Amino acid sequence: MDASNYLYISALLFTIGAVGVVVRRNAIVVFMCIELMLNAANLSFVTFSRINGNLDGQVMAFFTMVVAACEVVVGLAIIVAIYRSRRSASVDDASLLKR
Amino acid sequence: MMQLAIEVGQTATPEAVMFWILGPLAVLAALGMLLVKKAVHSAILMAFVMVVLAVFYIAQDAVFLGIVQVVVYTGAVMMLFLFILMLVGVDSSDSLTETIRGLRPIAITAAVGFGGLMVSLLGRATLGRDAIGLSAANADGNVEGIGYLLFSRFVWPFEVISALLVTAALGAMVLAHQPRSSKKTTQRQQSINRFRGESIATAAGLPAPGVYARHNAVDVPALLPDGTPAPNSVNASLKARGDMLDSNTFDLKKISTQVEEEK
Amino acid sequence: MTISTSLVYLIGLPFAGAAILLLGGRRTDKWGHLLATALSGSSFVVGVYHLIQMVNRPTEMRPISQKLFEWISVGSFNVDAGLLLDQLSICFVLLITGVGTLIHIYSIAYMSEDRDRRRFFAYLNLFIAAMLLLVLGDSYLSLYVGWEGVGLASYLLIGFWNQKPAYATASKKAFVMNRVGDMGLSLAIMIAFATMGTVSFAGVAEQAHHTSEAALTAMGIMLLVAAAGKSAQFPLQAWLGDAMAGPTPVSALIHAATMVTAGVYLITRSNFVFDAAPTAQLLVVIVGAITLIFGALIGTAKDDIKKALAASTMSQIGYMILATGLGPIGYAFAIMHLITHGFFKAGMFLGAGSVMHGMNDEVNMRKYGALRQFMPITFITFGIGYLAILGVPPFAGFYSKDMIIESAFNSGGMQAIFLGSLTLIGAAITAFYMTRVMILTFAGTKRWDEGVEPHESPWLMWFPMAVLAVGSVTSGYLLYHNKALYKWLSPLFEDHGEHEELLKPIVVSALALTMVAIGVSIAVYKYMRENIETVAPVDVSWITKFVRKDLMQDQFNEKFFMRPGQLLTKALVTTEDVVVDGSVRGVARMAIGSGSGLRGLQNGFVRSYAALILVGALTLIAAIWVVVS
Amino acid sequence: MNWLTLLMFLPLVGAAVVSVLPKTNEKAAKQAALITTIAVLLVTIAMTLNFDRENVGLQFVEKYAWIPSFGINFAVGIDAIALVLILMSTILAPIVVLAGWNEAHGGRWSVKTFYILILVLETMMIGVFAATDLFLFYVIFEAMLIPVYFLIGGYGTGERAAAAVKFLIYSLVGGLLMLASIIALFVMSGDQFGHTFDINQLSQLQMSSTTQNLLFLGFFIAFAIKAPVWPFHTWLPDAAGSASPGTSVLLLGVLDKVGTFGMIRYCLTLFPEASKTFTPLILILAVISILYGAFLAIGQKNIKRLIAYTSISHFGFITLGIFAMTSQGHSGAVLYMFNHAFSTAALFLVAGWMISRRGSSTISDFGGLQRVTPVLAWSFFFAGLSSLALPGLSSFVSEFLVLVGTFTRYPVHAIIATFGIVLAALYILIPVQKALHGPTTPGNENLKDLNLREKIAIAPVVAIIVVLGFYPSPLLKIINPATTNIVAQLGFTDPAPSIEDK
Repeated sequence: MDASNYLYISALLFTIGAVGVVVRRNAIVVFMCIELMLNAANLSFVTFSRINGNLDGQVMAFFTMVVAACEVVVGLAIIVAIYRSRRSASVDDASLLKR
Repeated sequence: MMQLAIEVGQTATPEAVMFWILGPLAVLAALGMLLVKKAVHSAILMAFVMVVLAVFYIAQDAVFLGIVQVVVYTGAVMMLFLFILMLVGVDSSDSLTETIRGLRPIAITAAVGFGGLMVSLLGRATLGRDAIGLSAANADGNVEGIGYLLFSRFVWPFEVISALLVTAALGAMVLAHQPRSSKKTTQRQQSINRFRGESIATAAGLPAPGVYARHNAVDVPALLPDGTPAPNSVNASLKARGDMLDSNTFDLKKISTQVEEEK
Repeated sequence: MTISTSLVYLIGLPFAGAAILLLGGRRTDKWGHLLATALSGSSFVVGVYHLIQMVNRPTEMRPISQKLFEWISVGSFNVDAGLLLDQLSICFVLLITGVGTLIHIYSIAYMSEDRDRRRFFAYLNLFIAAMLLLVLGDSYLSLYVGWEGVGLASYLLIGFWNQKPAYATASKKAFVMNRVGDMGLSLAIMIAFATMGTVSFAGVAEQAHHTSEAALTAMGIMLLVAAAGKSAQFPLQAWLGDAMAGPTPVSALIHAATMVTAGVYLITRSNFVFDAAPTAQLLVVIVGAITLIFGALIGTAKDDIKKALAASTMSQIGYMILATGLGPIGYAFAIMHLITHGFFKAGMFLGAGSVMHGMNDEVNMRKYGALRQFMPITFITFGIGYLAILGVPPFAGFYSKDMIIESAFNSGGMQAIFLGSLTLIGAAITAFYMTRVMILTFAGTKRWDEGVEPHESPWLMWFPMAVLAVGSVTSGYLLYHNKALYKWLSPLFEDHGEHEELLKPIVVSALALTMVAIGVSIAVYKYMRENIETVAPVDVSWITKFVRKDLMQDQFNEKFFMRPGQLLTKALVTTEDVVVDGSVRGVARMAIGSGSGLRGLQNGFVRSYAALILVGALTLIAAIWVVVS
Repeated sequence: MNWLTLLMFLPLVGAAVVSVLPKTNEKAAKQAALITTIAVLLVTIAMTLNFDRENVGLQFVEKYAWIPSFGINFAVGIDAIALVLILMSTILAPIVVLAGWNEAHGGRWSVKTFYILILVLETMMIGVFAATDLFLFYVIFEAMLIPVYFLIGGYGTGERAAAAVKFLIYSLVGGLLMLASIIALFVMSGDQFGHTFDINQLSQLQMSSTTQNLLFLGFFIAFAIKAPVWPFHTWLPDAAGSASPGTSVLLLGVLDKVGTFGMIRYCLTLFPEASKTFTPLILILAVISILYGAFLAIGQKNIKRLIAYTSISHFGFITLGIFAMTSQGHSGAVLYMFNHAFSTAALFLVAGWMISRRGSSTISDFGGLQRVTPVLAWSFFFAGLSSLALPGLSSFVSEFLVLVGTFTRYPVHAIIATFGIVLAALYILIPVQKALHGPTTPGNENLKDLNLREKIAIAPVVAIIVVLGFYPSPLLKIINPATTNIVAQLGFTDPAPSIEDK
């Protein structure tokens, strides 16, 4: 079977994740959408690894996972901190930057 | 697109079967993530997508990553998500109406454009390229291969990323940590407060919250001898949260009548 | 004292006086005027010493020059600070220091009541020094220093009582109009350097033969502009009347005897340029002729005694300029008239000052009258000056003015008759208005304001007047006798041979005297009556009104230079604000505007930022897509 | 002896000393600054005496590696033009310190800071004229803006913050254009003979005429803004109008000279062909500057802005002299730079004293000062005379040289520029009449005349103006070889007099 099919699905998932980041207000869902995008990228890495016939892509995907883990840890900590102070997990409520 | 359709018709390997079943499911699950109201449902759908991806990894000779995907993502990360979800309120469901004017059309248009262009580009870039396959690279086993690369060519990024991980852990602690708002009182201070405070009435300690058989009584104030509730018998944090109940609800007289009625 | 160094003393002495008095401040109040007078006098003594030396040398050895130091030297532009004393400059040196010293003496008394007398004397000394530098400089550039120096001194002296705004304005007007002339001079110097490679008198004289007529004409015209500015010639004449704002001794020294004649000096000094540029020469004649009549006409309508005399000065200098424009035959006569004019006009100005001194600084002649008895000395000295300016023999003006009229008639061609007639008409008008001045001031009935008690001036004042009166009587004959001045000066000029005589000298004199007689009789007829109005009558013909307004000279300048200039300035200030700086501020406003416009995007919602990132990614990928296809 | 490094180092030492002085002891800070600037002046004089005026190349050359990987050196060296300008800057510095003794009071920051800024600025003023490494020059060129920005914004009057920002941004725009050109030169030098910022080497670059024109414009606009040449001048009236008098003196007297100095040192030597291409345009701009500045000066109501506009007119003369490409024009322009510093310094310092006494800088608020404060009035009048280039004062020599030099090659420009001298009389005499003459108007009766310190401060300026008016030879002898050399290098010879045999 043609490996590029995986790439198409990766692109679709990435796009869906991007839309999710924009349209969802719940910080946790937003976060999950980001994870979705990362995972989509990982799928691409793995597919490219297969296409190119070496393991570099898989190593990259591995690194991405670690980075994603870090990001989740920090990001969720932030969500908790925000939730503590504002009693809300909606990203729209954290808009102090606006004039 | 035609090419794609032809290929779909022609490929009938087990992998293709797996792909054409799981792939659409994953996309649907991802779309579902956007559309469901409750975050918990989103999380479950997300977990499903991740598992599908793990399957895809394994199907593509990335056994190690597939396992890690299940263990780390579906196991650890998603648990973390759910945990936080529980912390901030599992019941809350999002309103899906958009509050920022014009955002949704922009996002959807941009996304459609983005996805379309991406697919188009991918089609152009990969068409006619045969996958080499990983059988050669995985000759010594997938885990060994990745392990070899990690500790040879990518050892420097590997070390850096470990530092990042440690930093992230520390960062999370710092962020989530709440400093004390007031200084912790020593025992000595407490006893001084108790005996030399405003009133000696509480010198023997605050009254304990009332205990009623029909309710977990910590959030119900004790009743004073004259029958009035004593609010200071309830824990301050419960009071602050608004979780204190009215003790009249559990008035003995009412209970007794109810009992009589039951009889 | 060697000959060469003593040239420096000529200028240095009065300059030192000015420096000491100005820097010394109030400490020198007590003796400042004495020092200034002494220094001016000693400069005169040095001048006389040089004259004696010069007379004793053979003709070709008479001019002496001295290089002081290298002044400006860049590439081929080499100008030394050098002094040149020749037959022409010595005349001026003696006139300046001589008349100057007399006026210093006069001023001791005239200014005795003024709290700033020291400052006045400092300015006077500064003027003497600058004027001497003007006539002693050996190059156009050195002359230029003196030229502007006297302009500065004139500015300071006209505005000496500058607490009166009108006087301050008068001084500013004089300086600015002089600057227009200075512009001409600096352009003349540039032309000289560009075409001849030198700016020294000797160098230009030598190169003039090898230079195109066009260049020389241009240079001549520019020199004429310079001369017109300094000598109050048409069209730059308007400042002189207002310059009478200065104390009267100043008017006598600067605006009658010396500074205003600098233009005559400049043209005479540049004879080699004008001789080779007939067009420029013709323009000189025209300017001289116009001013001659112009000044005389203004003089007929002035009630202010000083302004009447100023108009007369303008007219008389017109005579001189006209003479210089006639070429070699005219130079010597121009200088001769300049010297005699220096005597009689300075004398008359001092006389006017004396009258004012006795009349509580009243300048309106209509409020004088019958002063003959009260100021006999002033009357006599003023009268001598009057006879001299009229050209009554044997007074000085007779010789010098007649020579100019004669030269005009003898200059050849149709132009000669025209010019000659003009000079004769000028003489008649001069006779008219000077007689008017005499009658209004000294004859007739008392028309004084109440409380005025006319009295003769102290001896310190009448002594200089007397000396000048003597000069007004004798100088003409002395200079004329045996063609003394002509012979003295002629080595400096290239003589083109004798001219045909259109009219015999005796005929010219007769004509001139006739014209004078006509002028005098009209004046006597008009003003020798009892009931002169103390306020000028209003119901007069439009010609009189026109003349009273100085032939509209100020209105003309105002309408064609001042107003447009002010409008231009205002327009430019607006342009600066709106267009030049406006565009700069516009750019700034654009930056601020686009910033505040884009600020709307920073609405604080993370999701809209994410949307923007998405749009950005779309753009990027679209770009890639375009590139790839 | 490392003259130039020593010169640049000394003010920094002074600044360090001032910075450790206690904040309360303002007098000590002032004295330290004064002593430092005088010491710098003495060193400069000693250096001038050691200068070999026959040598047209760079002298006192020093070179230390700074950023070797980019070929950047701390390279300094001066020719006669730079020497004259450094001399000018170091003479002005102590005068400014002394004249503006009380200027720093009422500033946003302490008196101490004011003098630290002045001293740091002095280092840069010396460095900017001495740099022979293009990168070093650029760094100092831009870094000079910093102390001036704070001097205007912190110790000025009126809308000082806005003026400071305008000054800064305007200058930065020019500086960035120049930076682009500098980078281009650097890159091209790499292609041709190895990366370098050395101006002597860079002047050997081969460039197509289009490249040269573009790079020339980058430099020229930067310098035209600095100088300032019409129409890039509008920052100057605002900056000078808001800055304290001492700052204005340094701003107009020294900083703006960097513009005209840069035109000679960089525009002409690096881009000779482009300079010739743009000469007609620049000459027109210069003539416009002369007349425009003069007219605007006539129309001003604020005395500081008036002086700023007169300077625009004067800078027009300097630019005219530079691009007339004759030795007279060039020497005149360099001499003009020197003289302008002092005539403007005199005007600004005296105007500053008038303003601080009266508490207003509007001309019409003054009146009849000559009766009340004769010495002050005379100083102002004298400064005005110097500004209108009265013969016998120094600015006359330079102005006339510029005009003569221009006339021999471009008579029309010279004739138009000559109208400037009439306008000069107007723009000086109008404020003189309004402020000094006439009856003493209310509010001016009790003004105090100059005190001893102020007299001491103005005396050397007056002396320089008078002495150089009558005896400019010492300076001209230093300047001439250098300017003649530059004109010759550009392939110009002075036009010969058009004498013909008849």
